[in-house]
Amino acid sequence: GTSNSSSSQYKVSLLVSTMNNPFFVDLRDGAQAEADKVGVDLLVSDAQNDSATQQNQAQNAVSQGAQAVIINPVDSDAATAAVAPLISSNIPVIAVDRAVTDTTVTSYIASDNVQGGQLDADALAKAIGESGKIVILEGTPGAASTRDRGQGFKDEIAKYPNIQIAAEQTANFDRSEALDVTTNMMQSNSDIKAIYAENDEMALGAIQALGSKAGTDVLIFGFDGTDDGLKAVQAGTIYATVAQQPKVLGQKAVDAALAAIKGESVEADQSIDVKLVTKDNVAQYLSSDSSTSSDSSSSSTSTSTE
Amino acid sequence: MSIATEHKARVATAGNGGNGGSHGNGIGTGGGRHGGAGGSGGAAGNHRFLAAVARFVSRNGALVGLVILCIVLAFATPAFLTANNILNVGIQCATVAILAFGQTFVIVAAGIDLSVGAVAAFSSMIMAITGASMGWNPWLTILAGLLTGAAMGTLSGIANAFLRLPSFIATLAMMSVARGLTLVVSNGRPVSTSSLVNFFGSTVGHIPMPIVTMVVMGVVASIILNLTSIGRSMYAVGGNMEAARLSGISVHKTQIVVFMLSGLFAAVAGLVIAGRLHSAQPQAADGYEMDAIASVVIGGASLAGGKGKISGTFVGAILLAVIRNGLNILNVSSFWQEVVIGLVIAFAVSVDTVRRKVDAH
Amino acid sequence: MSIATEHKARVATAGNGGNGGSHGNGIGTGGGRHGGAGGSGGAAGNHRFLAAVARFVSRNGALVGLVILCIVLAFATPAFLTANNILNVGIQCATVAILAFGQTFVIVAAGIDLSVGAVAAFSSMIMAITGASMGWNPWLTILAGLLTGAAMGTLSGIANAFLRLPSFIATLAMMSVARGLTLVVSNGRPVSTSSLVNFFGSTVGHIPMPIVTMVVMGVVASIILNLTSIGRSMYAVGGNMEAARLSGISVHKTQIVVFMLSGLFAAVAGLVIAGRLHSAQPQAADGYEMDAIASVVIGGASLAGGKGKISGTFVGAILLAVIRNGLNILNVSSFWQEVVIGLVIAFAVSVDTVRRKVDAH
Amino acid sequence: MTHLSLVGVSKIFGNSKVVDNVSVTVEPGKVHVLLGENGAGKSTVIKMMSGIYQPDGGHIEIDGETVTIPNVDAARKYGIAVIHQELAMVPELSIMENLFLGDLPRRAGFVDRRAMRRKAEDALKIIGLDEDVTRPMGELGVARQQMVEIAKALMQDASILILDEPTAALTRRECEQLFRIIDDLRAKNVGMVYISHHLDEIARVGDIVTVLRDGKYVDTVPATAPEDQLVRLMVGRNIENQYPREAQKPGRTLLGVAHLTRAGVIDDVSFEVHAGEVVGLAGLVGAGRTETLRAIFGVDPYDSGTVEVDGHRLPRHAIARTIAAGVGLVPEDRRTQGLILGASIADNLGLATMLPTSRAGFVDRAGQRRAEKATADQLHIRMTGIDQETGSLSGGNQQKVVFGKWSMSKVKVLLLDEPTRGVDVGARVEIYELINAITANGGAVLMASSDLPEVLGMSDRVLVMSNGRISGEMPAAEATQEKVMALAVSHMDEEVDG
Ligand SMILES: Nc1ncnc2c1ncn2[C@@H]1O[C@H](COP(=O)(O)OP(=O)(O)OP(=O)(O)O)[C@@H](O)[C@H]1O
Ligand SMILES: Nc1ncnc2c1ncn2[C@@H]1O[C@H](COP(=O)(O)OP(=O)(O)OP(=O)(O)O)[C@@H](O)[C@H]1O
Ligand SMILES: O[C@@H]1[C@H](O)[C@H](O)CO[C@H]1O
Ligand SMILES: [Mg+2]
Ligand SMILES: [Mg+2]
Repeated sequence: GTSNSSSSQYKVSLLVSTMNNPFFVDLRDGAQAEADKVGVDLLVSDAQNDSATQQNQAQNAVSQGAQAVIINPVDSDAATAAVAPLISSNIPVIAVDRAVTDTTVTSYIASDNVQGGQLDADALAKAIGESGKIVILEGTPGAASTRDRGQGFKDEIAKYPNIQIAAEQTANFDRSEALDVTTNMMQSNSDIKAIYAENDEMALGAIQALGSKAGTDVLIFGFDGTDDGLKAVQAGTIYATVAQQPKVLGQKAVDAALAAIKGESVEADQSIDVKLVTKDNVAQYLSSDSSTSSDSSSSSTSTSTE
Repeated sequence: MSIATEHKARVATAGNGGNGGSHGNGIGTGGGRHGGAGGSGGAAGNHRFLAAVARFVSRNGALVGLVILCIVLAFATPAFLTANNILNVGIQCATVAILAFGQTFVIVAAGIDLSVGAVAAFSSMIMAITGASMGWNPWLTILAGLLTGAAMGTLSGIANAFLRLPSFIATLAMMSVARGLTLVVSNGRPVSTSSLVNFFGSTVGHIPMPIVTMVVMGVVASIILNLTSIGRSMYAVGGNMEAARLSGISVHKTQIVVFMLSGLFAAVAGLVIAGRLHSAQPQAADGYEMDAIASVVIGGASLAGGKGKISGTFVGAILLAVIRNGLNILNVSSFWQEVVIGLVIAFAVSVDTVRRKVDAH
Repeated sequence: MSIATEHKARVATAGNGGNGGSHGNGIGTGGGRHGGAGGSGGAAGNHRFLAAVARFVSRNGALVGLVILCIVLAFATPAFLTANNILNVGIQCATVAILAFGQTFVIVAAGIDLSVGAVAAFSSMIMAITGASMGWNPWLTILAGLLTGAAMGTLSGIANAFLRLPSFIATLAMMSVARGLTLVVSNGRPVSTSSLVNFFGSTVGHIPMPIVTMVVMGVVASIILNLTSIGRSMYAVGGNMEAARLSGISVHKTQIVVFMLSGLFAAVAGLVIAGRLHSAQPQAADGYEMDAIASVVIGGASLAGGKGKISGTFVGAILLAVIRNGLNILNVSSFWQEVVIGLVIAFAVSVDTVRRKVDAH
Repeated sequence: MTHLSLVGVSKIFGNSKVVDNVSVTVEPGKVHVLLGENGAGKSTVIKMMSGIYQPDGGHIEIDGETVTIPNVDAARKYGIAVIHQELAMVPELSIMENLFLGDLPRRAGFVDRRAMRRKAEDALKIIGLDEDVTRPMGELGVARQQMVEIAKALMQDASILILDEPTAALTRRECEQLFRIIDDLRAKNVGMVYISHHLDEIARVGDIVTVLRDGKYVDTVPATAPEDQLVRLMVGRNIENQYPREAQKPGRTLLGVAHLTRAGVIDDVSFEVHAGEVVGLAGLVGAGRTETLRAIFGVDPYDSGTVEVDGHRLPRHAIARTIAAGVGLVPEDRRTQGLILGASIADNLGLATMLPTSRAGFVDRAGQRRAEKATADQLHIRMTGIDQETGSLSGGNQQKVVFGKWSMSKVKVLLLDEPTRGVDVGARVEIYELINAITANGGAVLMASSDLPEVLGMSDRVLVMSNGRISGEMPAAEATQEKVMALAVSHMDEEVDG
């Protein structure tokens, strides 16, 4: 509901990297729900994955009269220049999901992508008995999350000498691309035991490509914990995914922004743990996240605050 | 500068079609020449067959490039030339091919349609939402999606014909509007589709429905373009708009029909995408317009209009799918992949121009 | 079907340029008409001034649409018409404007350059890497980046002129190659840039360097297009390639120079982007080619070639930046934003065609 | 049959009244000739008859009833068929599709290609054109394209046929064919409007003549009126000599062509053109005149042979080098090869001199503009100013712009391909004077033309081409139309022998 936002006295700008992905839609929804609850007027901008656009939107936030800016950087390095003018004019900056390089922001609220990659790697290794061929579905080349998830996963999987990465191909975080790319990779690698997809959308595409093999002959690992992803975990087609709790990220970010505006103290580093979700624990995530109502997301807070 | 170049070159060399300046593919002449060249040996029937093959090759853009590419891939990896992989390529090119068939109408009529990807996404979202949240009969949801696509195309056509917006602008605007509406109605989330929709993405027995759909749409497009008067009007409007007008062809009507068909074909592509993913994705077919346009141009059409064939477009779409499939199978690193894709496209299309040049001498 | 429509309308309506079918903006004629229309009142000097204004308006594409948009925004929110926000709009349109200036050469010469975004990214990456990992002198890194851009453009030009690849295909391939190389050399990671590079993205005192750079490039582009023989050759080649050739203009040379300049301008845009972000991003300027082409077309050029002005392109680039800025400031929901952007573009450009229609009567 | 009348019609473009209160009546079985200088408004008048323009004043009557003709389709329904001055063809489509454009034969809703082919072949037979009807229109020469346009109009079985300069691109032989068809139609009671700048045709085909000047009605006279009376009505003065050639004493060889051969097109062509000389190149359609000029100019490559200008051998297939050597070409088709229709008159006039006069890469704007103005004035181009878009000029005036481009660049050797196509008598004399000026200054002119009186009247020497070869040569003084025609068809006898 936007009913109370028009009358609210606080204006906060939320700069989202892209809404082309349910993950960020969740993040926005979490933030919006919290903003409505606490009476903040939330101004949302979508940078469509372009750093320069995001910098433009940071400038425009000032024109809009935002008292605090929440940034979900398209790219951590590039965000440095974007937030510099905000910081120098004493507008609180909260970084969410991804960091702002070399910058002391008011608060950094994120899940750790490198850690998430590690979680997936270990789970995968265990599930396939620490040996066999696997393939990786990479995110958009050059994107920060691709780098971090790839690095976390590969560094960890290197610890298992009998696991070989037979192929790595990009599907640009996209479900339909993953469908084709997986089909093609299976063509040249028939003896694959598992697939690591750097997000759930691609994992879902891989499921489509594998058909009945998904979750049986070939185990699929995802990342994000989106609604569809969690449902697939429950169905057993995705073996495990890394839940990022995007709604919590959004909610925490709004709380931090409001506190900063009011001059209250804000925790500088709030790391929202990423959690491995498997069939065993999926129920608890599903109950809170599969519903789109805003209050249910706040009830999941308990799982993640430190 | 080839958007409009070929057209001009051809017009300009009226009466000397075979000179150095003209690199147009003379409709129906290349084959004759070719046939003559291959005509020394064999019986007359054989000769005629060869001539027909030669004509087909010379009329279909990058076919030679495609064949070379396939041969290279067949040698590079045994995984390429398997029955299964060939079907895969077929399935993988289906969506772009269907979009490109629709795009062929537009390009033949000297326009461009940037909205096809977004219209495909919106149409499939309509199919999903009317089913999932509104509980319509599955057939009705598909009909609604197809009508949506045709309606959006018609709007672009009206903007082009009556508001006189350049088609680039009209369809750029439509792309933005359609994508935005998709996000709005879906709230940015995927929506699952009915099993009827999913049928169009599935493989029934050994028959992949995406390929069936593609072939049907290709045949329909080919019939429209070659055998109906509205199809022929597209060539006339694209080849010389004023001449078409002076001959009593309704340019406006042609323009509107062209975009309506493009929208309708986009909706069919949307049906196949959704069927394959068992869901309508808000970002479905993002950027596919470029692949569709590239298929048409690779297939020998000119963005200046008046030229283009469904068979050429088909070759173009297959070419793109083969490149991607091959690179995947060969596991080329995703960074280098882009480099290689660019080089292969350039190579495959220039094979065609080189062939034509040699042909002309 | 307006990619090539206007050209053909022109060819075809020789001797009846003003009939219903031709919606081309006659070079240098619109103003005359306009001046005549406004000529009833006022002193001669005043009249001449009005006529000059009218001519400027009538020659610059969507200027009227832009003005209407600005007025609406100024009423809608006080935040729009502040000195600060106007500077912001200037900064925000700089990159696209510079790309679009380069694109204007190509479109005037009847081509299209899809590679400008990727070339901008690759050039800026070269500037960053030669500095960060190779320790070159900052000026030298910039020079290297600019030469890289020009060289990539030249390659597209050669493919277009000598391999006879349609420019759409040649630059689509180059887009892919340049983006791939950017990923390869950077290993997919952003690379920080020198303070000299960053200077071009910064605001010195009250003077934003992106705006300064944009203005300088605009003036340079305008001089090339209007005053040099190569610039005039671009209009000739784009207007009628065969007539240009038969008048002794080297079509090949013109084509190559056109793409070289486009590449060079893309590199300058890359410099500004990297300067603003203090780093070269592997995904920088992704998709900007569409904005650049749209700016040129909104500015009154035709994709059929032979028409286009730097001032029109500038209006087009500002229009796009104002739309985005305005929607941001008005806090239109990001899903609806796409819808609104599409509608506003369509509206702004059709204002121009409506104005011309009224004008013609 | 149908009576069509324009009653006091006017047409305004921008600020100028292009047609001013003109009345014309087309009667069944009569050929009504419209006569007037370039830009007089003839084409505009017939466009009002054919649904392309709506009159801004006056009205149209058909069989006594006032009607509006909102578009081409409506005109067609009234039985009006038009052959436009500028070809209305789609180069990519086949001849047969061009013939049926806008009204394809159909069966069960689909295009009936077989019927189309049959009807198309019949139609070409009527006008005596022997072409494969599936050939793309763009591959034909201008003359053949014109023949197809004629066939297209004839096929409509119209009760009113409008012919806007149908013979401009044709040689005598095709003209005769057309005239016979016109006679047939007249016998069938078809009403016709006929426009031409060839005054000698008027008595042959016409019944009555209406003369226009500056968009205004001047007079209506019988077609039998003497030529100089017609000229006087058209241009308002007498023209003493339609072919005012001032012969010079031939000097050194400026253009030397030896054994020029291009397979299937031109065959061992050799000749010389001297300083001060005008050499005419005659022949039938397809004889290879255009191809010879293009090969010399470097537009098309050739297989063997040499071209020398002023003693220096020219490289093969290099237009810029040829121009630098002092050669210019006025091409056959002004609209596709000669002009940038969307650009201004000034830009077009300056096209060939822009590069040579630029300094350090910058165009000499002031100098060019001065020269462009002077050239436009010298040629009496009918325009609002040199910034007018070239495409909006009348056909004849467009031709003057192409000519002006080369007269501005002061060429040594000027190659002309149908230089006066669509140019009125007065303007033609102006062009001839320019040719005289070029030869008087020691230049040389090679002129291919299908207008035999022009070839005979303006050349010093005539070459006749046939089937890609030079089949004969004679001094103009000895040449007659009959002799030239005999040489032009000479290859046909050979073919019979071989
Ligand atoms: N669409 C137009 N816009 C502006 N002026 C035009 C237009 N069409 C024709 N004119 C002008 O109208 C005048 C008459 O043109 P029209 O084509 O009728 O002449 P014409 O008698 O047919 O000449 P020609 O013998 O050269 O063909 C010319 O001055 C021409 O420039
Ligand atoms: N009977 C024919 N059938 C088909 N093509 C022909 C025929 N005769 C000539 N041609 C071709 O037509 C082309 C040239 O015709 P074009 O009309 O330009 O020649 P031309 O001698 O300049 O004639 P003109 O200038 O009188 O039209 C040449 O390529 C020639 O080979
Ligand atoms: O965290 C997000 C999501 O996982 C998304 O799927 C891709 O971009 C990443 O940054
Ligand atoms: Mg005329
Ligand atoms: Mg000729």
